[in-house]
Amino acid sequence: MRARVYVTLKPSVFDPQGRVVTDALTTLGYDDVRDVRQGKYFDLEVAGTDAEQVRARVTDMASRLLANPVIESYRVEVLA
Amino acid sequence: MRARVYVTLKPSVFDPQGRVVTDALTTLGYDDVRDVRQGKYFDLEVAGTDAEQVRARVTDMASRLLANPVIESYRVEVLA
Amino acid sequence: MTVAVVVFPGSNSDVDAQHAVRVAGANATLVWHKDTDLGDAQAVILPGGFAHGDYLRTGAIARFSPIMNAVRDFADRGGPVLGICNGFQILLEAGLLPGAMVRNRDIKFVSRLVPVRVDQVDTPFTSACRQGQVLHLPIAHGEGNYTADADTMAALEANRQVIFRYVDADGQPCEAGNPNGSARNIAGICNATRNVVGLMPHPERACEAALGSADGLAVLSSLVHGLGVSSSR
Amino acid sequence: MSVIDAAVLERHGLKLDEYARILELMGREPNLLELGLFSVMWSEHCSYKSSRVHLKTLPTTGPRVVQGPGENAGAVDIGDGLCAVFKIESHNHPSFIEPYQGAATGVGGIIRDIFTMGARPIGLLNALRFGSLDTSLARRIFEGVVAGVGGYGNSIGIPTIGGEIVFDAAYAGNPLVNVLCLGTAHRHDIIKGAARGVGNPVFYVGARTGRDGIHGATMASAEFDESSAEKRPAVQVGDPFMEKLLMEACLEVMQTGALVGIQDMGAAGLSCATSEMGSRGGHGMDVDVVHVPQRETDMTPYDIMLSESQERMLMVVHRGREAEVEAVFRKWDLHAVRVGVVTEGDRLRIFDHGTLVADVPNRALTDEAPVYHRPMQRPAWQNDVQQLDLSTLIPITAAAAFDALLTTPTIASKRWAYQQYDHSVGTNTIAQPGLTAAVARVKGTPVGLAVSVDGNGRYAYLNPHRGGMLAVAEAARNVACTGATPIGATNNLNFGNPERPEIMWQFGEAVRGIGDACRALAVPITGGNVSLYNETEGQAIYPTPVLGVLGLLDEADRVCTRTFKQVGDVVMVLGDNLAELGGSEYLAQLHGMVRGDAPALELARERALQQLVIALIGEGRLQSAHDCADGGIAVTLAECTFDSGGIGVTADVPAAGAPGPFQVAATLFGESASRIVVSVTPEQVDAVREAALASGVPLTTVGTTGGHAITIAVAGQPHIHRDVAAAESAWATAIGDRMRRRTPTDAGATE
Ligand SMILES: Nc1ncnc2c1ncn2[C@@H]1O[C@H](COP(=O)(O)OP(=O)(O)O)[C@@H](O)[C@H]1O
Ligand SMILES: [Mg+2]
Repeated sequence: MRARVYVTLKPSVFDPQGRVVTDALTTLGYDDVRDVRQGKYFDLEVAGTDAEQVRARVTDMASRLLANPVIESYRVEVLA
Repeated sequence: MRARVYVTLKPSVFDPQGRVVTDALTTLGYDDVRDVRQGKYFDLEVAGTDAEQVRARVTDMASRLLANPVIESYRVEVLA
Repeated sequence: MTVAVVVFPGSNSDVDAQHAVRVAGANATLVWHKDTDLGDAQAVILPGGFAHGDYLRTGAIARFSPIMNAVRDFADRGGPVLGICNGFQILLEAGLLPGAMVRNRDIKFVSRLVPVRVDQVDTPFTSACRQGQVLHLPIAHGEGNYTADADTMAALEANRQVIFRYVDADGQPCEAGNPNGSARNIAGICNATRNVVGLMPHPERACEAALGSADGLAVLSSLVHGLGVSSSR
Repeated sequence: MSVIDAAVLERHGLKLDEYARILELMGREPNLLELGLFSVMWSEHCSYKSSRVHLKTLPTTGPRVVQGPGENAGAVDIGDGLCAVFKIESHNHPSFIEPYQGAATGVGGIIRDIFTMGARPIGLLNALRFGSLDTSLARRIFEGVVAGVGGYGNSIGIPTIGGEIVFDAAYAGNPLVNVLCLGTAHRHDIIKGAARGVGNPVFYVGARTGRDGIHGATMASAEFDESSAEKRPAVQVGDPFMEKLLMEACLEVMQTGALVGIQDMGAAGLSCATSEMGSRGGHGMDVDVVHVPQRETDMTPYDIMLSESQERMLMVVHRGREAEVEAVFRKWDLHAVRVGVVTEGDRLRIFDHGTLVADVPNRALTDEAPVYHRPMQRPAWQNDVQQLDLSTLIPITAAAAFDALLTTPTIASKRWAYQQYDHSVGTNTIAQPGLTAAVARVKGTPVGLAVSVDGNGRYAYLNPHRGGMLAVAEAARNVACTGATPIGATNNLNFGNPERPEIMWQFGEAVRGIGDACRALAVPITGGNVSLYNETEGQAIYPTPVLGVLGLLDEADRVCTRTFKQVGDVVMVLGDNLAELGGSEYLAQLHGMVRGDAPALELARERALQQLVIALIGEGRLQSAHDCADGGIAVTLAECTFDSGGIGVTADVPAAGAPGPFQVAATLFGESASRIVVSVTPEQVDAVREAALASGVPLTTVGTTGGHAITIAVAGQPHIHRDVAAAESAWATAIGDRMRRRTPTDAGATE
């Protein structure tokens, strides 16, 4: 099955990449851009057929490795 | 309005990060993971109320700045 | 005395740390990350580099290395542990130090000699320094922008856990002297029991005048002399 | 029915007569895979078919040469049983297509060349050329290339310790990215890329093979045009972490003595590694592609053999010692797999699941590749462009020219770039970047290695022979200014389309110049790289030979730098000021003119100058030494005050050249070669003067250090008076300021 994990910096954490992108967009003339935040995601190909089992498993991976709970939050999606 | 741009490496392009994450998950005992590919996304806060206009605008930003067309592809979502 | 320098896949300052410990007058042995014990080491260094390529997050994968259990036990028993640059990042991911790193303010890698002020001298790695002493140390990192939530930050300050701060030419921890956007100009911190220290600058690269600065020797000498055992070299 | 028609040949970049020759060598028609092997191996990039006859004329021997051209890198003896192993390599075309990855994989490639020889890399240098920084395209490429050079080198932990960067519209559509790697090895540990011993297994290790860069080698040999857009997916992504593991594992495995030979898979990938190792060792090789680790599904033998995936190595192992090799790689979480065997004879045989799919004499791919004596023709415009008539130009005050030159990106501090490079890792970097040529100490010995990369494309355009000589002279002079004696050189020849007789003439002349200078200065060439077809839409770059000269410093920590050390020292110029404005930065930047002849160069005088400076530094008589090059004596004096902690200078330079409205400019900004600005304590003045006299080197005392200003007069007339701090800050921040000033057409800024 395929699953996706979204990882984002918590709102309280400064996002240097988002900031640099915002600035770059503004200088490019996109002055309608108020704010940009950058996140990442992981597309996983996982063995198994039970969506709930895969979700539990991937959530485990996300909490242990893929995201750093000190500064990031995550969300798991099972795609089928 | 809010829009999101997903940026992924084109399928033929090597993703060293995805490989290392796959290996790390395997070492941690998640041997049901076959493959991982990493992508990034940008959450944009854009002035404007017309979804189609915002989409056009963000698509423009994506093709010019947010994605590197040589190795990446992108997808735009307007969230409302 | 012997210092264990842990080698992770992708460490690149392991040999430099070993060399610097020897310059400071002690022994250093390299310990492979898959090993499970630290031998008779009296101190541990987690060196700089790009463990596992820093691909997921700096230090994220390295914290799971088998040796980290031994490092944690060692730290819990009060043993001195120093994380330099990537080593600091690993200590953060492992939860041995509070907080986290994000990308440098301008997202660029920064490599240069910077003034760093020693704010606390009651750690095994600063005991030979003077309070307020300014050391000139190289930094070389893309992700040295230290961050922590407000409570953590308050606790760090209250418990005098901020050990090193970036300063400007006049010794002030101001914006102009901050090379990476780090909160409160933090360059290095310690844990609550003060035996685990992490810092982004590289003292081990500044232990000989020929390299442009010998100020880093103060950090390594603190360790070597603090433990009261001197050279076999 | 043949599958090979004109269209297939064209797609493979093969000419009809080349195909005729393939038929002859094969004795039959090749299949598509075999044609693919010829295509990549006979490309300009791999075969050097246009350049070979010229490169043969270069001096490559000397008492210190341990390994000359022909192996993965050159090596010279540095005493104590040690060698310095070094080579330069270009990644120009890939860096235009994808600046970050192009530059990063260029760094990765040259690092592999060094550790493949059994040497531990200790330093990187980069020579870069971009279009004008006033264009957003150049800024984007510059930003990406610098990030890529740093991204790879920093991660793997090899310090980037020097380089040079030039900005000129001539490189707008075709940037140059040349990277030099320096390593050290015990002489008896040097290992070569040859396959020997029938029955010895052939191992593959490193990254899995994908469809990256297929036809990369042929792409690097073709001009850019609209259709190169289609080749874009052929970009390779570097994995410095993999390379770090490979490097450590390979260096460890070499210590076991179980290896017969090793070669990295760079351009032309597996095709190149298998055929070159075979032909060097005088053996054949059987390889079955089924064993090759693959990243993608449904890869054909053609894909696998031609892929240019990065971070891969091919090794021949002593039979019976496979387990030792496998164990070392396993320790580093790498998987060495047996893909073939060394055979009797001379054939490279490729199998797919046991079925023979290609069978080619490996020498046909390597030594027997075509060699061309391409026609050469001095361009019709050459005489005209060498004529310099200043009478139409409007004079500019020296002070205004001085200010402008200090902030022109080619002259301004390269701090913005090298602050993104880790230069302190390894604890061998003696001088901070920007202060001298790069200097790395060799731990365990007192010695240091000094390296400089230099080459002035404008000079080579105006006078290719002299441009070649000047590149050698400048690089060697920069090395001499540290106190080191030049002992070897590597070169990167960046030129346009060799099928054009004018370009070929530039090439031949430049190589002749390099050879002349290397002989005169006793620096043998131990390796190098040729990059041709550097043109966009028919517009060639300046012919750009880049020389990397390596010098040996007896005592690393006695390195001499460019900066003034204290107030009250006497400032002298060694060498003659011939007031030459031809090809100068002054003319180009302030008058928009690229004309005249390149500066004159008398090799005997150059050699005497370098030997003098090396001797004086060795005797501890100089406080500072700085080569006088871009921007002339005025800029050189200013640079001596920068990074000195604000020590100024008061100088009075004798007027040089013909009187007239441009005499002051020619005196202050002319770029005569063979000059070095030194500072000397008053006590040493007599000794220095006597030594100069004895070696026949002209010496002019021009001033003293002190104060907080740069004050320069010509023949007693004051012309420049600038506060050191203000001038230094303008010089130091000029590039960063331009990078921040983005225009609405900019792109970039993602990782
Ligand atoms: N791309 C670069 N990477 C690292 N160092 C650089 C780079 N470009 C220039 N430098 C450093 O800046 C200094 C000045 O270089 P350059 O202008 O070529 O002067 P010169 O040829 O007179 O030494 C040298 O120390 C050089 O190593
Ligand atoms: Mg130069």
